[in-house]
Amino acid sequence: MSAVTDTAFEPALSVKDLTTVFETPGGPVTAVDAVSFDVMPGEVLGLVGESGSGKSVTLRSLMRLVHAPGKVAGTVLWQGRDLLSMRERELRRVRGGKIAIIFQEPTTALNPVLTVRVQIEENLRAHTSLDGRQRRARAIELLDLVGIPAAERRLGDFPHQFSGGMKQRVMIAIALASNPRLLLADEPTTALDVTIQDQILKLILDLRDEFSMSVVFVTHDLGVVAQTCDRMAVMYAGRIVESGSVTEVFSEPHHPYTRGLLGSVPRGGAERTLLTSIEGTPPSLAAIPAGCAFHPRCDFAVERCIERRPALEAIAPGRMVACFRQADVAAEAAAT
Amino acid sequence: MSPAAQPRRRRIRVARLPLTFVLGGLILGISLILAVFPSIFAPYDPIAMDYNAILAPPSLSHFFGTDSFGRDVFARVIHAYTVDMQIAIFATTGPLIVGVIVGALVGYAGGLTETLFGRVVDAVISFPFLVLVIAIVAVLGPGLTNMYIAVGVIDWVFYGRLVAGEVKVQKRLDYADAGRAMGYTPARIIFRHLLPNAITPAIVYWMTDMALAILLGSSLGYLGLGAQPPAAEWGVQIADGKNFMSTAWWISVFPGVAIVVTGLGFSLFGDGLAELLRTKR
Amino acid sequence: MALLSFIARRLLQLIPTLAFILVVIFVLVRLLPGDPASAILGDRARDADVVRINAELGLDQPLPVQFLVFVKNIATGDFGNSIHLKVSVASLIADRLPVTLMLTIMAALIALVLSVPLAFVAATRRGRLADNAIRGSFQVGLSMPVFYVGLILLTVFGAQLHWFPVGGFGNGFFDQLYHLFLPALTLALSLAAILMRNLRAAIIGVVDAEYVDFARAKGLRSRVIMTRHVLRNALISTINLFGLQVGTLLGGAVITETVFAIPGAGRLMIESIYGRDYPVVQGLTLALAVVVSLTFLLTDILQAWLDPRVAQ
Amino acid sequence: ALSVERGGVLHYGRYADSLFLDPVLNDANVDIWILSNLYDTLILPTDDGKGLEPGLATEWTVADDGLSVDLTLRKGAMFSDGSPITVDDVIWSLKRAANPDNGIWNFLLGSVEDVVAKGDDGITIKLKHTDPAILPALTVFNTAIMPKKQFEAAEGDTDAEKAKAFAEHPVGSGPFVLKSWQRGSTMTLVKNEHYWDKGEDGKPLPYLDGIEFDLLPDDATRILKLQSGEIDGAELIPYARVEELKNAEGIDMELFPSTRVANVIMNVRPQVDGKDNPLSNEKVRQGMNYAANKQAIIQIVTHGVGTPMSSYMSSATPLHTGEGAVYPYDLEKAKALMKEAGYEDGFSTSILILAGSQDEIGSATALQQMWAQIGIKLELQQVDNATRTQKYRDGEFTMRAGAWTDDIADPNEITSYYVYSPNIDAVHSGWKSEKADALFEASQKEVDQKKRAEQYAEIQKIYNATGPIIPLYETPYPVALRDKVHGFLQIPLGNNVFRAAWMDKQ
Amino acid sequence: MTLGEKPGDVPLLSVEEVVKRFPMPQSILGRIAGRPRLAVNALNGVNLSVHRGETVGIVGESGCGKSTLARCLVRLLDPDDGRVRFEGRDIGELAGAERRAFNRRVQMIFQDPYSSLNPRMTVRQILGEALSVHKMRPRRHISARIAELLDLVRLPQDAAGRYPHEFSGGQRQRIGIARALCVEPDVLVADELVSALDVSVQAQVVNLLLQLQEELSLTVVFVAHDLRLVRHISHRVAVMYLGKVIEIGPTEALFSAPRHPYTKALLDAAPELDPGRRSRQAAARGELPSPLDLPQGCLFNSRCPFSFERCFAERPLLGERGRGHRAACHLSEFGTPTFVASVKAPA
Ligand SMILES: Nc1ncnc2c1ncn2[C@@H]1O[C@H](COP(=O)(O)OP(=O)(O)OP(=O)(O)O)[C@@H](O)[C@H]1O
Ligand SMILES: Nc1ncnc2c1ncn2[C@@H]1O[C@H](COP(=O)(O)OP(=O)(O)OP(=O)(O)O)[C@@H](O)[C@H]1O
Ligand SMILES: [Mg+2]
Ligand SMILES: [Mg+2]
Repeated sequence: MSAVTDTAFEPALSVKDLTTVFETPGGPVTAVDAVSFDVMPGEVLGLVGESGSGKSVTLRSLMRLVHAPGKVAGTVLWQGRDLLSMRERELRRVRGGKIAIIFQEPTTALNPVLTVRVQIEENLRAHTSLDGRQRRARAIELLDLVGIPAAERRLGDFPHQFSGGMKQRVMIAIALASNPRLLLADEPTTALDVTIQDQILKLILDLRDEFSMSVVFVTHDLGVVAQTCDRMAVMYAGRIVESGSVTEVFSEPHHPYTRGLLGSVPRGGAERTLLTSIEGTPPSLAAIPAGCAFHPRCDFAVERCIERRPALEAIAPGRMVACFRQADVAAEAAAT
Repeated sequence: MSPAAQPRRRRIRVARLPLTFVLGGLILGISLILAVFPSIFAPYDPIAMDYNAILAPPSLSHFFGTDSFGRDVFARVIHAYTVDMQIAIFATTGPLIVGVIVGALVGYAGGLTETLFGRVVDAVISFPFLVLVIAIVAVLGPGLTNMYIAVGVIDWVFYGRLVAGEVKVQKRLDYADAGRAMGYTPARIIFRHLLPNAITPAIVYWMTDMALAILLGSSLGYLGLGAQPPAAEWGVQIADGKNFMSTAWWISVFPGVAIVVTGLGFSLFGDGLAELLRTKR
Repeated sequence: MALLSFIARRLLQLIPTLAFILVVIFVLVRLLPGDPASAILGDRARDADVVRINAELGLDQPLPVQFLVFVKNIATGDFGNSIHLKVSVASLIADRLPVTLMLTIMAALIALVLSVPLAFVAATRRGRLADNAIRGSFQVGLSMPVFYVGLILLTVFGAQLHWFPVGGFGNGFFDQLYHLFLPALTLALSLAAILMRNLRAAIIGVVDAEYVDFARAKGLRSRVIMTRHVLRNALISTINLFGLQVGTLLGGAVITETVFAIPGAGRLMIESIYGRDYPVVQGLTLALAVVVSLTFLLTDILQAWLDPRVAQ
Repeated sequence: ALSVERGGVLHYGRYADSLFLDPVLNDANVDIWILSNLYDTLILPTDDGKGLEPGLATEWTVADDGLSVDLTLRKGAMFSDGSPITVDDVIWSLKRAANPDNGIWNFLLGSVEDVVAKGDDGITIKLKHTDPAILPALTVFNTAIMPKKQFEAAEGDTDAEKAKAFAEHPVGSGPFVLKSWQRGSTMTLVKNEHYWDKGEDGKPLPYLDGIEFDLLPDDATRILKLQSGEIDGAELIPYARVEELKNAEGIDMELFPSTRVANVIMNVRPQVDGKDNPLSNEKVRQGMNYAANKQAIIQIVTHGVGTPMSSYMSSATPLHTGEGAVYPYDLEKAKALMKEAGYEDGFSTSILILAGSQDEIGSATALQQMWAQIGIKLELQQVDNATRTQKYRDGEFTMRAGAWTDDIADPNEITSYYVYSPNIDAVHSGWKSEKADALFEASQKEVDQKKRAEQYAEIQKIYNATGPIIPLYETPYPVALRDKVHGFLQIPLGNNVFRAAWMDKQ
Repeated sequence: MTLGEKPGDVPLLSVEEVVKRFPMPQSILGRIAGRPRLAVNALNGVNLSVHRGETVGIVGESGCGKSTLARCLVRLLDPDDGRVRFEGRDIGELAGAERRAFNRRVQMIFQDPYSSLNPRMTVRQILGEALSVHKMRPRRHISARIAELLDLVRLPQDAAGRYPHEFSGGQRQRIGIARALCVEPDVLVADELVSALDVSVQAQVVNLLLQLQEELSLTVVFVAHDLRLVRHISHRVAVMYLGKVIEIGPTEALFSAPRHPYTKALLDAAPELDPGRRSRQAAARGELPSPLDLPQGCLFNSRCPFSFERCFAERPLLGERGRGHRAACHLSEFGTPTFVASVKAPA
């Protein structure tokens, strides 16, 4: 980057070589393997991949929320400072204040024994100098904002008194409490019905616009990515295998895995025909195949893929792929 | 189709077993061996009195000294393994079996049966445990068999409660419904499907319970209601040594150590077992 | 509101429980071999004396009649008179039960004070030296017979160091607290071990919960996370266990009270069983059962308060 | 010599609480051993428990025909509330004690026909027949003198109810008065300001300001409390600790002579539980007696504190005869006797022992070992007291451990229980000797002391040779006191006498 | 290849006015006070028929009663009212051998691959048990049959000796399918068969189901909330809302021209795979009302943007809207309602 500082081009968050390893009795498990990406201000970055591909661990690693046997390496630059090496006290200020996270399961992510009010206000207490009355007012405002009817009355309710969709809204309200600059959303709609999912997605986008937050959106639903994200990164076995703008990746996948993923989803018009599935199952992270991790399931795999692991390389501005045969893949995709 | 990528875990290798399990198992294994073959390890007859060696301190001829009857404390501690392991096992196995069966049936049936069972449990646990045991032993007369009966009358509800709760949880899982949809009989579903998945907490509690049984045995021994003399039993030995704590500490300290070590064994083994039996999903 | 109806429901459930206990204990005491007269007179009893005394006590009536009389008296709040001590059972209970309650409450408090912080330390240092040391020493506490622990404490802290009186029950509230400390500690050890074990496991279970991560992600101080989020949730199951252990604790008081010479209900109970003092055994059992049941209720309420899902 | 010091409260550790402080209606040692501190009797036992001393009566004479006793009451004697002791009180008290409907001790006064006044400071006890034990009977707690008026003013309709109320706040003429009583914990006595007797210093007894009885049921705790100085005396020290406490600094380990004997009682009925009973065979019983090494038992159980018994009664009981152990240990003789009886290979039998009683467990365990030598397999059955009583009352036992302490300075009490079969079948053993029964009946009326001694010698000979017991040992009362305590006495009959106890001031 | 509902054609499985309530636990006090007992109205008069060889998809939001219906179909639940008929027989009346035969012929596959298999039984035990209880094969042929079944669901042979936790989710669902198939049923009721699986694995299992259905000529009731999936494999689709079928019809017709505003909202809410077609307007407002307290009139009236007076007064019947296409909506009663126009064209 040049010395000229144009905030618009300065990433809000810059992740470099993020690697997370779990020491398990069965040997080390590399859940996140040298993952790098940038998030621009106001941008929604989608992180897709199958279950176990390391999406959640990536998000948790950013916030240093990885549990005991896990070790995180790399750098996570936030406003020029590395979150991973920051002192605990400073990190506390960033967490919940500047960067907020929401989880997939609102039922497990909200403390079942505390009222919604306590759970919102403890965030405010930690990051703002509001007094008790102001905190309460802000809490009501937040619940209003995420579309909970009769917010004032529901402040004293416990999580189990809300429906799934409402709980998810509460969690978003908590995350937004201190006006974060970056929202990390870990599959926030997977547990919800489509109509509710629709509402929540739109809510997040509205909030993004309103507060010009950046969002990292983890999901395994390609439809959701298509509807909400600006850019996307596809993960497989702990690594990013392809990234780029959503439109480009959807229209012209360069990695066979991305291509397979897109093919697995039924589209209208070809009812009761066989889907183009990816055969086999995702590898266990404790036993990642040598070479390209995807090669045992890949129709394009050649000798090279078994021997070496392809690096994530730029193929066009803002477009990266980790595949030796990306050109062939793209060509064939265009053909069908 | 490729086979599952996960490594297979067919044979259980010792290195993979939880450390607590191995340690606890080792202690209990040795205890069991001592319990079954005490005479091999004990240098003396545990009830033989030597009037010439009363209250002898520990020495080469009497490792743990002798008691007020001139009996070898080491031999008695070893022979007490027979009695105390028997207490541990006999006092708890009956309740385990009854409690598990009743609990499984109650948990599966639910409804009124469960409510009734709940009342029985409430009533039984509303009695101060030791008092009730003492009362029952007083009715039946002292001795180990009656102690087992007394404990059993009360103890089974704890297992029943545990298992009923767990069966209730398991009953709601899909595999139970799969069995019912298959047309399996309730008996098959309860005992073949639900119980193996519901029994772990009961088994783990069993381990704790065995340790508690030894303790209860010693409390009853103190009151003269447990193991009958001259049989060696740790609790009785400790009670015997009570009057000699300042002059002949060895009478009570060594059986005390045996109780603690055995209790530790049960506790470790229970923890390890819990880990080992944890259902993998 | 939900809590109130919950409490009312639990109180209603108490009635069949107590009725059941009443029947069981009535039958049980009458199954005891021997009768009050032989218990009183011992070796020297002549047949005529035995018959005379049993008739005086109404024990020559058929059992059902005795039971009806007993139930009728209980219903009118009359527990009868002690056969041995010749005073009313109600006054005996009023005398002795508070002592035992004081002892067990103190023991429960000591157990909590010991187990909660140490469970915390153990859980957060899982597998490390502190954890193993704590678990090991609690295990020793759990494995030692009560009378043995009691005597050791008495010898060391009473007779040798003179920090505490050697047994007995003082005069005045604070003096009594002082006297009760060692026995309460003795009684507390096994409960503390059981609670510690359970709480440690619960904390370990809760620490990994997603809502704790979420709390962390809010940027809260770890002290707040530990108390507000972890401990509160972990305590829910421990409190349930605690309620279940009250009966055991009261039972344990029998031996503690003997060793420490405390004039409590536990010792009275044993003496009355041995003395075939039917009215005392019956009245005391009922009183103890009420205490235990109320404790269950209390722990249930506490649990419902800690965990709003329970009362639903 | 030491001069007495007055004042102070003596803390005394007891193993069990009293139950009922009525001299007539009580039934346990926990009451009767301390009653004399509260209630005075007409005659007092001497310190050795055998003789008589003036109490509330200063003089007494037995009529020549032996059919009445005249007693002169002490002048100016008062109850603890300051009211005078009248002839009326005495007559009423004695009649209450002799009433066959009252309590279990009335048999001691079984010979009393009537009690009448003799002038205004004396009474005459009229007897149905001559009774050599009538004077000792007047030393026994149940003949204590109580204030009639106060008793009758007590709440309640019947004598039993009044007794209950009265016993909560008893008024007597003993050296102490009950001040407060927390059942199961402490009993506090204070000095009776109106006590008649004078101390060494010429001032009224007692020396102490009061006594506090602390209830300490656990032996070890009781001793610990004594060692820590929190109490000044502790009763019933386990024999195992006697030696240790003898050597302990600051503690006087007292062994007061007693009438306590320990034995094993056998059921000698021909059949028990429908099976033939080997114990019905005299030879078997003798064999078992020879095979029991009493010296060893004394070592093991009493740690050398006890002594072998030379008769079924204690050597401290008047008219006791015999020397050396009744059956000295002789295994060969035992085997021979067993063979003679046809039990060469022995048999299996059982013994009831009191649950938790270290002494009985000890004796039984030792006997088990000893009798194994003659082929007898002994099973130990621990039971609680009520169960045991029930069992032997029903004859459902083969052997049981037993013990005895006299309450009266006369051999008639133990003999009536152990020997005289019409009473309770010779301690429920089923043993019966017509000759012994006849001798006992005669002795109960025999006023000639020498003749009576002969009768008793004969009874003991018969009983010791063929009786249903294995005499084990006699033991003193082991009481440990702080060494600042003086003048405390437990007499052979068990009474704890605090009348002349005093303590050094620090 | 749509199978219509021809009159006179006896359906293999039919549901008639089925009602199912789950009473809420009630306190003793409440009972004494005589308070009415609350109940979850899980099914409120469901009608549905399934013909031999067809696949009927059932969609709807969480809690609308899909699983309850599925359970009624295999008699895991007994309806409070109405009937389920199998080959014309009321299955509630079957007993003994007939009931066992029914259990064999109508099989269920469950949603959760983790809880639907007994974790303490190996695959061989799971399959072997079903085979021997239903006496499908003599004992000695059981191993061979298990091998066949594993082949059928494309699992390796050595899978037989393993425990469920040793398999991935997709493999577990295959085991579930094998268990259902081992008794050679006529009908498979699949409740959210692939919802818990990853997309790539989902496709594998869906393919397997399609193939098996062809090979074994199975009748399938496919319950799911994923519209794309239901559309892909069903001949006919029923849409459920609050315990009622509110629209049912041949897949094509239903997806291209929904006759109920709820169906339309569902279709709109499902995210499109096309990044170019984004809308910022939420498709439906509000959430499912509580099944404890059903709305008066049309069940959807609280969320429907088109509701008018009648919708609050009268509950619409499931009326004919075209060949085999029925909907319960007052609006669509006469002709095509206006909202249909805005439906997205198939991608
Ligand atoms: N504490 C841990 N110990 C060992 N391995 C772990 C641990 N936590 C996560 N992993 C491993 O890290 C891998 C990545 O997990 P992660 O939760 O990030 O997947 P994901 O992409 O979020 O999947 P999903 O879509 O199911 O949420 C998993 O394979 C998991 O086994
Ligand atoms: N056993 C039961 N007891 C009480 N209520 C029940 C029970 N089973 C289902 N319900 C309730 O019945 C309603 C319908 O449930 P059902 O499981 O059929 O819905 P579903 O459409 O399958 O939802 P999902 O998509 O979440 O599986 C729900 O409100 C549910 O809470
Ligand atoms: Mg995840
Ligand atoms: Mg469902």
